[in-house]
Amino acid sequence: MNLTRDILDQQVVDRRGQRLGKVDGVILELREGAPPRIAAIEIGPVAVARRMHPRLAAWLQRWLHGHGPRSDGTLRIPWSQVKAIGVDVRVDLIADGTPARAWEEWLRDHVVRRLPGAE
Amino acid sequence: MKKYLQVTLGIFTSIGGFLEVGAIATTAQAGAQFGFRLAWVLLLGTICVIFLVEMSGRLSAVSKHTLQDAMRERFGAGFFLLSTIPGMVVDWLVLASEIGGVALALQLVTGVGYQWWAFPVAIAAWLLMWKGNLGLVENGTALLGLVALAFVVAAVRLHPPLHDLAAGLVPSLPRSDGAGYWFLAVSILGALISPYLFFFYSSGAIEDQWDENHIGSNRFTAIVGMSFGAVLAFGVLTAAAMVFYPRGIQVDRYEQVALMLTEALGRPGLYLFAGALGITCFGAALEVALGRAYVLAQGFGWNYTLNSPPANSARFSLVYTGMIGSAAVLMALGIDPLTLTVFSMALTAVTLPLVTLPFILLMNDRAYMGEYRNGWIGNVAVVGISLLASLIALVAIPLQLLGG
Amino acid sequence: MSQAREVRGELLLGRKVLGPGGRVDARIEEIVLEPQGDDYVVREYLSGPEGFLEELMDFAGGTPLIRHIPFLGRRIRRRPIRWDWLDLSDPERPHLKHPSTDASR
Amino acid sequence: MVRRVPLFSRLVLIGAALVAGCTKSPEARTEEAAMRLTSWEATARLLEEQRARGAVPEQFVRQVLRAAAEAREEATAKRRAAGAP
Repeated sequence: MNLTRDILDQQVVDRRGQRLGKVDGVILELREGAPPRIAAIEIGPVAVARRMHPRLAAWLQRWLHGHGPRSDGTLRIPWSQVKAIGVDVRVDLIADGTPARAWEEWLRDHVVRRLPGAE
Repeated sequence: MKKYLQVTLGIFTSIGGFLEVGAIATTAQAGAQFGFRLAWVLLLGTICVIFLVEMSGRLSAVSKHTLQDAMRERFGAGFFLLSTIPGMVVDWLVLASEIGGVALALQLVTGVGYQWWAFPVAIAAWLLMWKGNLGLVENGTALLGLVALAFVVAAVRLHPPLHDLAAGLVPSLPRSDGAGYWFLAVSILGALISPYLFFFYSSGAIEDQWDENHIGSNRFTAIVGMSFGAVLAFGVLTAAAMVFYPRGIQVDRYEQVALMLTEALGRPGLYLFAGALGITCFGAALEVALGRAYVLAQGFGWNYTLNSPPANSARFSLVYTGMIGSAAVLMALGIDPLTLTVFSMALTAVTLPLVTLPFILLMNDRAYMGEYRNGWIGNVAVVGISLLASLIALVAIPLQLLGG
Repeated sequence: MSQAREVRGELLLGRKVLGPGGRVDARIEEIVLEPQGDDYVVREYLSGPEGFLEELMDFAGGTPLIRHIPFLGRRIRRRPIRWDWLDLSDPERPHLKHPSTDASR
Repeated sequence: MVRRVPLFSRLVLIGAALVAGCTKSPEARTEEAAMRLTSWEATARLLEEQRARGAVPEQFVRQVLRAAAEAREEATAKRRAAGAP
């Protein structure tokens, strides 16, 4: 299995098939005398921005914390909760209420539902 | 057999994405200024679109990834953002042009200025996406879009000299006004090969849950759907070449374009022109707005679907809402729709390589396509199209300054 | 597991690997993983096509027609670097622990 | 890697040269404005023909005439701005 080809940027779906986001980051854990292991995958706009430029990531993080749901939308999923890697990355959790859905839920409650016929 | 009925996705994609404000404007200008001599560009563009549409459908059916999904996953977040941000700006201008097209159609019929129609049109399109579903959007537009056949009827009634039309299918160098000739050629290609068309079509294939069994019907849909659009576009070119070219009329305003249908069809011609312009542009507006919403939702992995209420995919719904709302503002300000159309078609041409080049790699990717990878015909086509697109991108802006 | 150090895998990609004497030796383009118990661990790092354009060049370099053109026809060589040959103590500046990497396989 | 920067700046230079070489001369602009005027005159003639045949509703005729007047005004202004004698 390859990190870029098979994990990074792949679609993450939860136990019920809800789309959580893309794998925006992969956390490797360095160990003494043993090969680095995947500790977690990370979802969130800040992780994407960090790949462009660290300063963009810092700015985005501050902005996201200052607006809307006051969350930067970063969700770290421990590798133990990753159930399958295929077309999608399946994880053993429920998307609702996680930071990855914070903006989705905030926009839904504060904007979309206030418009007529959103349900 | 039922799968072949999915040709409505193709017809809709074609009505909205192939024949829309850009294609009507640029082919009418081409016919008015150069007679049948630019017909070959239309043919070339159609072939390119058929190949690329077939590939985007095949990619989705086999890999279960949409084009934009695959672009993000295969080439990373950097490339995705690099291609998405310029694409979004261009599409926003295209969307404003499409709203302008519908608004102008309403102006032609009512006499009330197009600026006043921008918001009603935007709200109608928004409501259809907000309350409707993909099937309604597809089938409704495909059915109503048949009114665009009026272009073909008009073209036939004007008795075009077929040998001139056939001669125009062979590429030729312009006798005069080279810059204007090539600028129109580039704009026509920009209008026909619209990136949002592929994004939309490949998302439609996922929403309609295509799989390997749809490869045959996908090919059929691509060829039939796009050829249908091409026949309509040839109708526009022919009518313009018959009515405007001999009289030395250049097309600067949409009001002029209507005259080619009233010439051929009399009084109903005006209403048929308004209907065809209005419906194709309305379809295109839906396609552009949805196409971009799909790109962002899939690129960032959000929930997206048109087949359940907007509350289930808030970010997706807000992207198309924001796009269509802000684009309507541009039109309400009273920017000339035809000028904006021609400008945004040339800009589309500049961004083409960002969409065509990835096809080369994606359609040869073993992991995505398995045994359904491109054969040598497909590869020659996609490499050729990409070279053409790169050339177009390089010359579009200089040509715009020189000939636009 | 007291002092577990974390490195962002996505940020290693495209990073230069410094060889002996601080010379750039390669760029990390892919990380190959293998299962180990419940975990996935790094087996090796690959150098290879780095971005979209490089990948496109690589594809072009492999086609029959272009293969014979001297400059264009060069395919990008992927080279594996075994996990324990790469020192990641400063993730910003990964460097090779061994003087020669060509013997890494 | 090293080659890329000069190549890029070369492209920028070529682009700038193209743009500089492509802007229209005043004569070309005058000529273009004249062509637009003739085009709109022809449009008005075609419209008259169709109106006589009853092929176009009055309301639409007014729209086209208004567009023609606007375009004519614009073209005349352009011709003047381009410094036509």
